[in-house]
Amino acid sequence: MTIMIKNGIVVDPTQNIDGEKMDLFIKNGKLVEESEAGKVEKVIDANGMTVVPGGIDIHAHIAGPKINAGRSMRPEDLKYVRSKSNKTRCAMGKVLLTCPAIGYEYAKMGYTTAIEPATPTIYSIHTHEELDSIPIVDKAALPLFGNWHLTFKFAAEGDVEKMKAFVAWAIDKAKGYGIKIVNPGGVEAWMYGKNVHSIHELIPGFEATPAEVLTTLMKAAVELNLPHKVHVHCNNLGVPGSAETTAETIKLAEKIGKENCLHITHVQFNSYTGDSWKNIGSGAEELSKLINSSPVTVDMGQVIFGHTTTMTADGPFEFALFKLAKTKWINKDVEIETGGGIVPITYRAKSPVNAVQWATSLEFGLLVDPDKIVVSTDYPNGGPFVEYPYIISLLMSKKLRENEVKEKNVSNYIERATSLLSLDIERSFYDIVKMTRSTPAKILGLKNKGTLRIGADADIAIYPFNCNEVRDEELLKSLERTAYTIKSGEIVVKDGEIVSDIWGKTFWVKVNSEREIIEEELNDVFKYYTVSKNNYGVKEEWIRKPEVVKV
Amino acid sequence: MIEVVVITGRTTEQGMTIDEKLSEAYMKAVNYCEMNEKDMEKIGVKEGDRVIVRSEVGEVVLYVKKPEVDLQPPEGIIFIPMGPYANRVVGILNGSGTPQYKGVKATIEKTDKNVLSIEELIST
Amino acid sequence: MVKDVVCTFCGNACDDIEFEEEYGVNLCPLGEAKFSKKDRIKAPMIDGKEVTYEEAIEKAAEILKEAKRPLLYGWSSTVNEAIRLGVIIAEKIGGIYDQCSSVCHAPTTLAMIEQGIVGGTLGQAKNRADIVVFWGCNPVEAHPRHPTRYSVMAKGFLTKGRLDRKVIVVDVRKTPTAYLATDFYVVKPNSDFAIFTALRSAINGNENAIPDEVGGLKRDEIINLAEKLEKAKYGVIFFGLGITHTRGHERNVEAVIKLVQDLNRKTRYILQPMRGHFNVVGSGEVPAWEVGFEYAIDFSRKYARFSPGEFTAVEALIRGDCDAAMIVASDPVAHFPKKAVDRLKEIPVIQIDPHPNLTTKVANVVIPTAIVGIEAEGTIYRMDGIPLRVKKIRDSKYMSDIEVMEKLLEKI
Amino acid sequence: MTVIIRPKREFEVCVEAEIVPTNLNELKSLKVYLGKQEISLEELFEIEYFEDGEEKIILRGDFSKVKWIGKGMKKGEIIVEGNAGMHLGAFMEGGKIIVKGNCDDWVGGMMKGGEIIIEGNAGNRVGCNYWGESKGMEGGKIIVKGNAGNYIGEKMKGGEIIIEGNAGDFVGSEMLGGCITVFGKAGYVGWDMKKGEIRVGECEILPSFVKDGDVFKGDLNVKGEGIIKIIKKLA
Repeated sequence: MTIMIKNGIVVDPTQNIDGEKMDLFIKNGKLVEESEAGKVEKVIDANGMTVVPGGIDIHAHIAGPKINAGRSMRPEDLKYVRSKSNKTRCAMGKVLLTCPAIGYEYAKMGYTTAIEPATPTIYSIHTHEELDSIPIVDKAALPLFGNWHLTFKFAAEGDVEKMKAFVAWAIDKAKGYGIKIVNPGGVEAWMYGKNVHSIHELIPGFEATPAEVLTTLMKAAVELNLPHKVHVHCNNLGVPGSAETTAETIKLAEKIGKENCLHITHVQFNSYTGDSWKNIGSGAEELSKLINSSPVTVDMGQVIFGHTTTMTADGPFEFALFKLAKTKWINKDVEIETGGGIVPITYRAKSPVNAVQWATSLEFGLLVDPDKIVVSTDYPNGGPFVEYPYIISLLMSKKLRENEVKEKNVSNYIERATSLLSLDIERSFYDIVKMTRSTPAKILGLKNKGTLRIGADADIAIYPFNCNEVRDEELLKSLERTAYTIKSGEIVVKDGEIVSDIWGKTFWVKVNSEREIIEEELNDVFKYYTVSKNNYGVKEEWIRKPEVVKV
Repeated sequence: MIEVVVITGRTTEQGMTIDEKLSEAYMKAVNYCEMNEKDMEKIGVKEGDRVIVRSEVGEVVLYVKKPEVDLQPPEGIIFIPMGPYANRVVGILNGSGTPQYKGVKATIEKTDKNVLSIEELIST
Repeated sequence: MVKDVVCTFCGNACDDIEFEEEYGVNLCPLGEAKFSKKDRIKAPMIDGKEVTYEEAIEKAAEILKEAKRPLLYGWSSTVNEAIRLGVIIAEKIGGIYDQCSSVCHAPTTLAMIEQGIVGGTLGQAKNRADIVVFWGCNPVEAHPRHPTRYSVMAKGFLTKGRLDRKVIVVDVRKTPTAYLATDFYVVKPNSDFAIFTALRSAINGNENAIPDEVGGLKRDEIINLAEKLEKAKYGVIFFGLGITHTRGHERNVEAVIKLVQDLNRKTRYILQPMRGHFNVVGSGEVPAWEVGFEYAIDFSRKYARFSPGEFTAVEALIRGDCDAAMIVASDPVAHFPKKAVDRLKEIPVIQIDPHPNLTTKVANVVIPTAIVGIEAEGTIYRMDGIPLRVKKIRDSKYMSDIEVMEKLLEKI
Repeated sequence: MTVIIRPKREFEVCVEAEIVPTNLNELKSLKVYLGKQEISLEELFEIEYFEDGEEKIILRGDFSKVKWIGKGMKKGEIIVEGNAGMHLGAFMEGGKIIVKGNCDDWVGGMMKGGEIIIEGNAGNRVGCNYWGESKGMEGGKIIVKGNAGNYIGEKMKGGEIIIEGNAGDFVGSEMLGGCITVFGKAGYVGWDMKKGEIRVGECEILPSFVKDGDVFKGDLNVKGEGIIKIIKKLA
């Protein structure tokens, strides 16, 4: 279908367009020039509405064995009905959403791409099955590398060539999009009931340190020219003093020196000062300076007050959380490559620790260059992704932040422990479009996303407000539901309701490299697997709509 | 007649014939109970005799099987391979959504009644 | 020769089977039986008369649409792709989705809802475990290659073989599995819950609460067993229907989960249910991601509701709460309590299965399908959730479960 | 007003009817579910009434296949003259329900207030928490004159449950407060309870409770302060 979006107020940082009235034309799923459009079959009158590229979630645990175990464990969350079965599927879940609910909710708030950031390669068939059950949005998965025995081996040997071959092999097996590292070495230590506490400590049973794992993988990613380089959940996550580990990790990226070589995910969870829960503070101010002057990028990992379910490959962290929260706990130790844990949690505004977490992520959102930071909740760890409009409204308005502190009765400990209340910064809508569209597209190397350039994917969100006349009190409502969401040139949402149930693509990266050089090591390591090497991983033909990105 | 506790479970033979449930082999794999020889003495049966097992769920006639001494169930316990015969005397609903197929109180005694064929069993 | 074939019998899902023509290598007796030729349902049938696939599927759709609350049950012996379509069919027709777990390991799901579960893949038993416990399970007969491939004798990178492992077997009777044990404990039926609780008391320093005897074990034996468990560097507890099918059901599992939580404060432990059918895990995982719950799901209100004991097949049948049933890849007439079978005889039943079984005898519509993993491919999940793709190694004249579900979905 | 409700026929499957005392029009047009069929109460049931200044509903006939009677009820009275189906009085906040016959599972699930009296037997999960919820019954009173099944008052935080006959396993598991009395016999009692009191005629004491005077205290494995008291059986 050929669509004309008429008279919309367009914001597109990739073309330095900031709130200009323009017409857009869509044909065969792409943005085209008016002259190429031919006969327009559908005109959308976007007069007084804001037109932006579809949103991109760079880090949301939306598919795979972890979120699904979380769903099974929490019927009290899943009983929440988002929409009934009618023309579309029924959509269930308050925080942990079912696959149909994930696709629908993203589309309704104008998001059209989401990245599952932590899939154990051995479970990647499962991850892709779930990704294939999420309607509408485009998606991709990042396989986990940080605790693979082969990663340790090649890191210990400092063998970048073999690491490259291994990365290429594993990404191909996972039909994945990049390299994810979670608490490098820490999950292996957890198999002995321990953790690693510094990036320079030896990993139990190996001659490698987390720093060597990070560095070797960054070098491999850069040399392989992956579209998205290394995506890391740092060591020491979630504990006072973690800011120091994060700073050290950033320094490793500085040594590599290549722009975007390291993405530090849910940075908030890794940015605490202090040496106990009693004197925990925010390291956001210092770290933001470091981030702005280094080749790394980050996403926020915003905490939302209320209940949620944490889930991460960071097994030892979840055990620590289980002991603190005294609630249910799922753990999964996965062969010789990774692990994981799940623990429900409630973030309370009155809790000094939770308040610091809430404030720290907002500080990052205000202090880090919008070309380097992406809005996220580390879904579902910080809270549900459906709260992005809430986060955006707080970033755009000091008044709303102050109201929130008052209304939710946020612990006044944040006055001492964070700088949030003293920050006058209010993000412009232009900055927000960067932080939710163009910046994640750039970090992920998705050239046809996050932009309204001619030739780009026609993934477009049209919000029912004029971004040139933003009023605080209407902001949240304006962003929660689009007037239209267009995905691959099809109207999927109208007036906040799903009107068309379509399937998006799954991106994966095809890497050329010499796999033969690690054949011996692979054969050796598969002696310790419980599946055969030939049955390991995903074939492209098993995926509903695969889209290869060649490098 | 003595009181026993009924245990059910998988066996190799039951597993091997599970896709051939209308066969003689399957029937033979599931229409018996294993007993301790002391219990057999108490009710006066030998291997191949028939017994009737009764519980709050219902009753069923089975052949007696005496495993080698080492693998006999302890006194007071009989073992029936999982399947349609066992299900005549187990499957108590306790409110968990999963019936109690094991650890069901029953009585057992010698009988002259016939062991039903599977066809007969499901038509009654 | 076809290599790396996945066996579609038990939850082990051994993936190292090789086929030279009809002859399979590495199969256990159960696997060998599975892959051997046997009787098939010859053609689709309505009330015993042979019909076309088209007619049978049409009739099935009609039964499902007309019913007030149709029950869609089975699923553990088919592939995820078919299960997913089955869940969507249940949603569209406002019926119940339930699967074989509800008469098997569903208590494990309920326990997980209360406590979570400390788990791992089978590779942990192979590579790291220095203590392996089999509680209320009999792998030698139910999962024959489990001991050699994964647990007792498996050669791992830390634990090199049988000599590096202690094997503890706990059961109410001596089974062939007991011969593998370093230590074998006979306990009284229906006492697992009390024993787990006593072990926790021993581990948590509350020995004073343990009486002289619990479930057939003397106080000292319990304290010794607790000490033995604590000595592991990495322990794995496998448990079976001996826990879920007896008095206590999900609370037994909850108690052993809490025991494992307590043990993890001292050393490392994981817990793994010995799941029966090769894809019983998938039949819970798929509905969880599609509609939020693993089993006992009702869609009569156009959304999913979870209620074990109500929307589980046995209870729904006995309570007269469903008025038609579609049974896929399962045999409830052989495996349900009699009262539930009696209800199945009263209501219209559709059966989808490769082999004739007891359910065929009560079914009004019978739709034969290709055998998964032999004549049809797709995705399945091993007992520890590891996904595997099962292969098609022979052609057949039958439609696959996926094709039948696709056609059925079109018609409703 | 007293309203008398009778089933018009035997039902093919269970009916879900959240009947609570309210005005006549609302009652008549109450949406009920016969399986997937959404239908009004008056289509499935005869509804008679007379003005007598009361706020009462009488359910006459077989209601054993009718679920959710009195769900979330806040006031008034419901009398079930025969048997009642599952989830009777679930989430109840006030008022009174009397069942003359037996009751299926989930009587007073997660109840907060009011009173339920079952003159016959009750099923499993009386006053229990629904799946995954952290609290069971929080207030009100449930009296069962006959026997009850398993899982009674699990995770109970407040209120009172009295079973005059026997109960099954798992009375007051993970209890957080309140009081449960079983005059007859019960199985496992008070597992992992943190607070509250269970009085029982006879039960199996778990190996995580210790005798302290004439009561048992525990559950030690969760450092609980619950009390189990053995009481005399009812005559």
